[in-house]
Amino acid sequence: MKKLLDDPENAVADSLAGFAAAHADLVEVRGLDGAQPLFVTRAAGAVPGKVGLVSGGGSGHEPLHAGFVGDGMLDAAVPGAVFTSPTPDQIAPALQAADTGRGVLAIVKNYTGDVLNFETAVELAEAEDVEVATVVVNDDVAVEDSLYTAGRRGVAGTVAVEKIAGAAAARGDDLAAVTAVAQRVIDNVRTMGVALAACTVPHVGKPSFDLGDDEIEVGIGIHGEPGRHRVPAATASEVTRLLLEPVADDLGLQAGERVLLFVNGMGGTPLSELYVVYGRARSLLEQRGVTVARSLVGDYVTSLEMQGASVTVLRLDDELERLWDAPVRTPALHW
Amino acid sequence: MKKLLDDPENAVADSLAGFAAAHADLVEVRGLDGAQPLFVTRAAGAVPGKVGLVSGGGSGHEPLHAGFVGDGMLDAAVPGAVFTSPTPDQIAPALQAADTGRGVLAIVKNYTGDVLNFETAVELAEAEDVEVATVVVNDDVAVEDSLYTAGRRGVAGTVAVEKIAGAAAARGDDLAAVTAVAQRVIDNVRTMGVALAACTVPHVGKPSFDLGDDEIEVGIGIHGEPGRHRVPAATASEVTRLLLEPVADDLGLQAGERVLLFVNGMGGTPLSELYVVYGRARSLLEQRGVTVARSLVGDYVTSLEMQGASVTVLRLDDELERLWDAPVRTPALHW
Amino acid sequence: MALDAGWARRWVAESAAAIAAARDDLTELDRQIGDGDHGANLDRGFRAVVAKLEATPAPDGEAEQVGAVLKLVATTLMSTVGGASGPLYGTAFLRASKAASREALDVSSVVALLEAALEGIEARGHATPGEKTMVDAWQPAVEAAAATGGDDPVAVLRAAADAADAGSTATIPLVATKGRASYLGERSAGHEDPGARSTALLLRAAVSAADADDGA
Amino acid sequence: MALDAGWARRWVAESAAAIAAARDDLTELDRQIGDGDHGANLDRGFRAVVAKLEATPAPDGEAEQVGAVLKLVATTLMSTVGGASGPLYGTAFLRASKAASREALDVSSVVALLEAALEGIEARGHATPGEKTMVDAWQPAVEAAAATGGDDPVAVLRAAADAADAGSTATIPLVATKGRASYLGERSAGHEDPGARSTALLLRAAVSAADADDGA
Ligand SMILES: Nc1ncnc2c1ncn2[C@@H]1O[C@H](COP(=O)(O)OP(=O)(O)O)[C@@H](O)[C@H]1O
Ligand SMILES: Nc1ncnc2c1ncn2[C@@H]1O[C@H](COP(=O)(O)OP(=O)(O)O)[C@@H](O)[C@H]1O
Ligand SMILES: [Mg+2]
Ligand SMILES: [Mg+2]
Ligand SMILES: [Mg+2]
Ligand SMILES: [Mg+2]
Repeated sequence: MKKLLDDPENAVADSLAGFAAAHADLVEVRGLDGAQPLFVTRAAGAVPGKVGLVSGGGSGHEPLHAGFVGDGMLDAAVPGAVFTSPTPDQIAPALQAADTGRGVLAIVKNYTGDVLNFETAVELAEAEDVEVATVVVNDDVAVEDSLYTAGRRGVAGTVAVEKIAGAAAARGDDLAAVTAVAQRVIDNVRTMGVALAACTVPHVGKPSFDLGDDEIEVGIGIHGEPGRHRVPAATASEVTRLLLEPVADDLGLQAGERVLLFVNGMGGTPLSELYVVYGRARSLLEQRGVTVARSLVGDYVTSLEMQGASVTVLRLDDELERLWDAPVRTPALHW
Repeated sequence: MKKLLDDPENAVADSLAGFAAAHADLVEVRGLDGAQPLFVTRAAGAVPGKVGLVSGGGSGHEPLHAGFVGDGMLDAAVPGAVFTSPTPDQIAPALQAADTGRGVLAIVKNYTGDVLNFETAVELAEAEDVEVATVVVNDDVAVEDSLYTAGRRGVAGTVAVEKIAGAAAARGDDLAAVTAVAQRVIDNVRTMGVALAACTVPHVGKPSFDLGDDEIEVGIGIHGEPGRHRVPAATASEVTRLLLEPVADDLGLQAGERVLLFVNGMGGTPLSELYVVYGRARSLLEQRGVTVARSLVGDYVTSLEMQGASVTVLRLDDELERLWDAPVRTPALHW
Repeated sequence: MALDAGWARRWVAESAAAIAAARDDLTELDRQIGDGDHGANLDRGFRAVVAKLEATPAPDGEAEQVGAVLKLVATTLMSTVGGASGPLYGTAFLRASKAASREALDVSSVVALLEAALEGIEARGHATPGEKTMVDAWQPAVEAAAATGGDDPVAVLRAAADAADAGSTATIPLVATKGRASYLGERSAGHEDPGARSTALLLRAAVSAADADDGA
Repeated sequence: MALDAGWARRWVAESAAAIAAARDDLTELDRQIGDGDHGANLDRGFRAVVAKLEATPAPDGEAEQVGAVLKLVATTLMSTVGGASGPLYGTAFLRASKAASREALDVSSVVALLEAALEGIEARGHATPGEKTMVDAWQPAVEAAAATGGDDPVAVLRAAADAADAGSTATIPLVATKGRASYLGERSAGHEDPGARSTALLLRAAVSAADADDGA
């Protein structure tokens, strides 16, 4: 394992210290000294009169979530250890910091760990009179959703939830309305991912799974988990079809609909390849009579240096489109 | 070699097709059909009365250069094959397309191939009455600059040249003034890079150099060239020192000066690690009494999926700082 | 030997040592069907618990309750482990601490402690036996403990540890329907659940802590 | 046999075949001390030249000039190869085409063609012999050609090809001071220059093209 790190056990704090210094105009990282719980807020603090937005989860998915703290998006982000959800004693103060009296929406990715730790934190924050609503993002169609399992995972679609809910909060929506729009995004967003090579967690030191020279892993999550099935390496066109079709089918996309198409890199794949996948996915959507009205291409929800990509489709309506277009000013998303 | 590509020989065109579709609001890609020479312009065309800005070079460095076409930066970008400079018959029409009568600045990275092909193209464009000035970026301190060699390479510092010259052109400077400010950036910017693992050119199919499990290559360029020397793998702090010290020394940085610190990922390194390097480099600068006034962290000048990073320092003055801060609206840089 | 607060403190020390020793094995199990962090998560947690206990000496003069030690374990795990296992073990120890608010445990209070832990995990994780989780180690442990009888609380612990061990091994053929391993569907079969294995280690440490006292 | 336009067209075909066959070897040489694209660059270029020539048949009625073929080679290489070698070979063939504006080459015009090519490369690349570039193949080729004498232009070509071959091999110990390999400094020694090698292949193809005619 070769990484640009000092002590692997301190990787998260070291990285956040650099992040804080590089983006001091936008964000503030609290608790870097280890004396207080670690979380990230806006440099200017919570916005009075605005519903607060907090997300969080394991580290290793940068720029998610800390990179999305700022105007038009999150008020606070809570980073756990690499691929490990943060603890309630980090989350609860972040919820409190984001509250200016109009309540806070917690955006949680659907993992047992994240759900349980946020649950506990919400109880703690409510005990301090913070009103908290929670939405659980579960966009990964690689995982079967059933009452008898942990349900689908939350992956790249999280960016759309955070962006759009952030815009709703910024325009002054109340907690119920922000929650409703976040849930509407969740109901209309689906993702599927593929890995060409696994990633290595710093304090583990070896790849999260082993993949042959001519195999790829389809239906991976963002924690270096192995996927649903392993297939022979294939062309971008073939791989994109394996990702896009289940996403579009699960959404039940109809001709005439408008969507956001988001091709996300897992960290170790060149941007040029993401554009190839984007082009292929767009063609497949157009063949279905679906219009790609908005696009995002890049590394936004990563899995350390994993080589691979995911394809996310969000069904748009006029309001979601407007909220997506609304200004945003964060370290990782800016328009 | 596993890549998200169809035919490796078509990788550049396939990727640009996706890029064009994803950013149709900002850019237009000409010649994708192969019938005309391939280059990228602004969607709205050249800006009347503004000095044109054109850059180009081998592909494989995305988002450089095409990702920097747009308001406040380039008017056109000319992509060659992967790691191979474009040809004069691509460059010349791009120079013409960028001209609205006030002349064009060509920003060339210092490689024999780029220099020679641009030279020829400039002759061709001048024959069509386009006034062209050329600057050659050569920020890589890994390479000794001497009258008797090809001189230093142009690497990540190119982003600063394109951004700042772009802002000067946008505010209405004439060709001589835009050229002068571009040259001032070149004179004050230095870079050094490291690779932890090599990259694989699609149509070659094997890594550009071979590196042991516990070696890193210091002083690499951005074309998968081997570096100046190979050292045992080391911590981020140690590696950052190997990169930052020669950069700062070569610039002759003095206590009290202000700089832009730019940590650039080579494509396969997680953002979280770039922030660790950024934090370390910043400390080293601060120890010298140098103030980091502006920052950029991310993958901007890549080498396919190479694992590694480079550290760039630009000495700032009030004008360069203002030009850096000026609005920019391109696929890859936006503020 | 008495299962008193001293035992509880030794239990923590033995647990921390066992987890540290098994860190890589647990990680490897989690790498197979999860995200490869279970060893690191628990190791971080139990090192924190040891530090916390060292900084919190037994109260002067009055006897320390077993539950007081377990409560410290619970809150420290909850705030340092993260992941799924953090809140689950945290809740387990929290409920256990309530069942153990006494100076020493007899047979029935050992059974009650284990039952409370299991109930806590099931409540928090909405898990039932057979889903390839730590419940599949805790549940047979509780059953074996309840069936032991006699008046030796250490024998009860030993029966529980043996049963947890067997229960963990028995997770191998199961298909996971809870936790991260459930994402793998059928591919989760053929691997032991890391949380079940760590449960077996913790209960074994409880026995060693009692035996260590015995030998002393 | 005459070194006429037919020969020049066969030279192109033989060159394209030789480059295609050596593509991986050239790439490997460039991978060692450059950026690993020299084989692909030239292969792309010569495939384009072949296509271009096929699309441009010899003029009806009047005899085609050698220079006309070489000019097509020059402009096509210039617009398809890219990199350093594109403009360099492009300029070489452009200058050579001017020196060969006749229907068939005699000894002195073969020497003039080679000299013009070398001068073009030196002018464009600001390179001199000993810098570990293609100049180190062209320069001995020109010298050998000039020294051949006699009245057989093919013998002149053969002497040039032999010298280019030896010149290319002689680049191995050199430290590069021009082109991409110069970035490696001392580490460039011990490897053959890819552009020198491709030069040797192209001159060898010129001989084969003449021999092929001979045999026919
Ligand atoms: N819903 C659940 N109920 C009970 N135990 C669970 C549940 N989900 C996960 N677990 C246990 O947690 C273990 C994984 O813990 P850990 O790796 O630390 O957390 P994470 O899965 O968040 O990475 C699993 O092996 C399993 O025993
Ligand atoms: N300044 C120069 N003068 C003469 N030949 C040069 C010069 N620079 C490079 N070359 C030749 O070009 C060859 C490399 O060509 P190629 O790999 O196609 O281009 P690039 O170096 O741009 O990738 C070198 O092996 C060398 O022979
Ligand atoms: Mg985890
Ligand atoms: Mg090249
Ligand atoms: Mg885990
Ligand atoms: Mg080359």
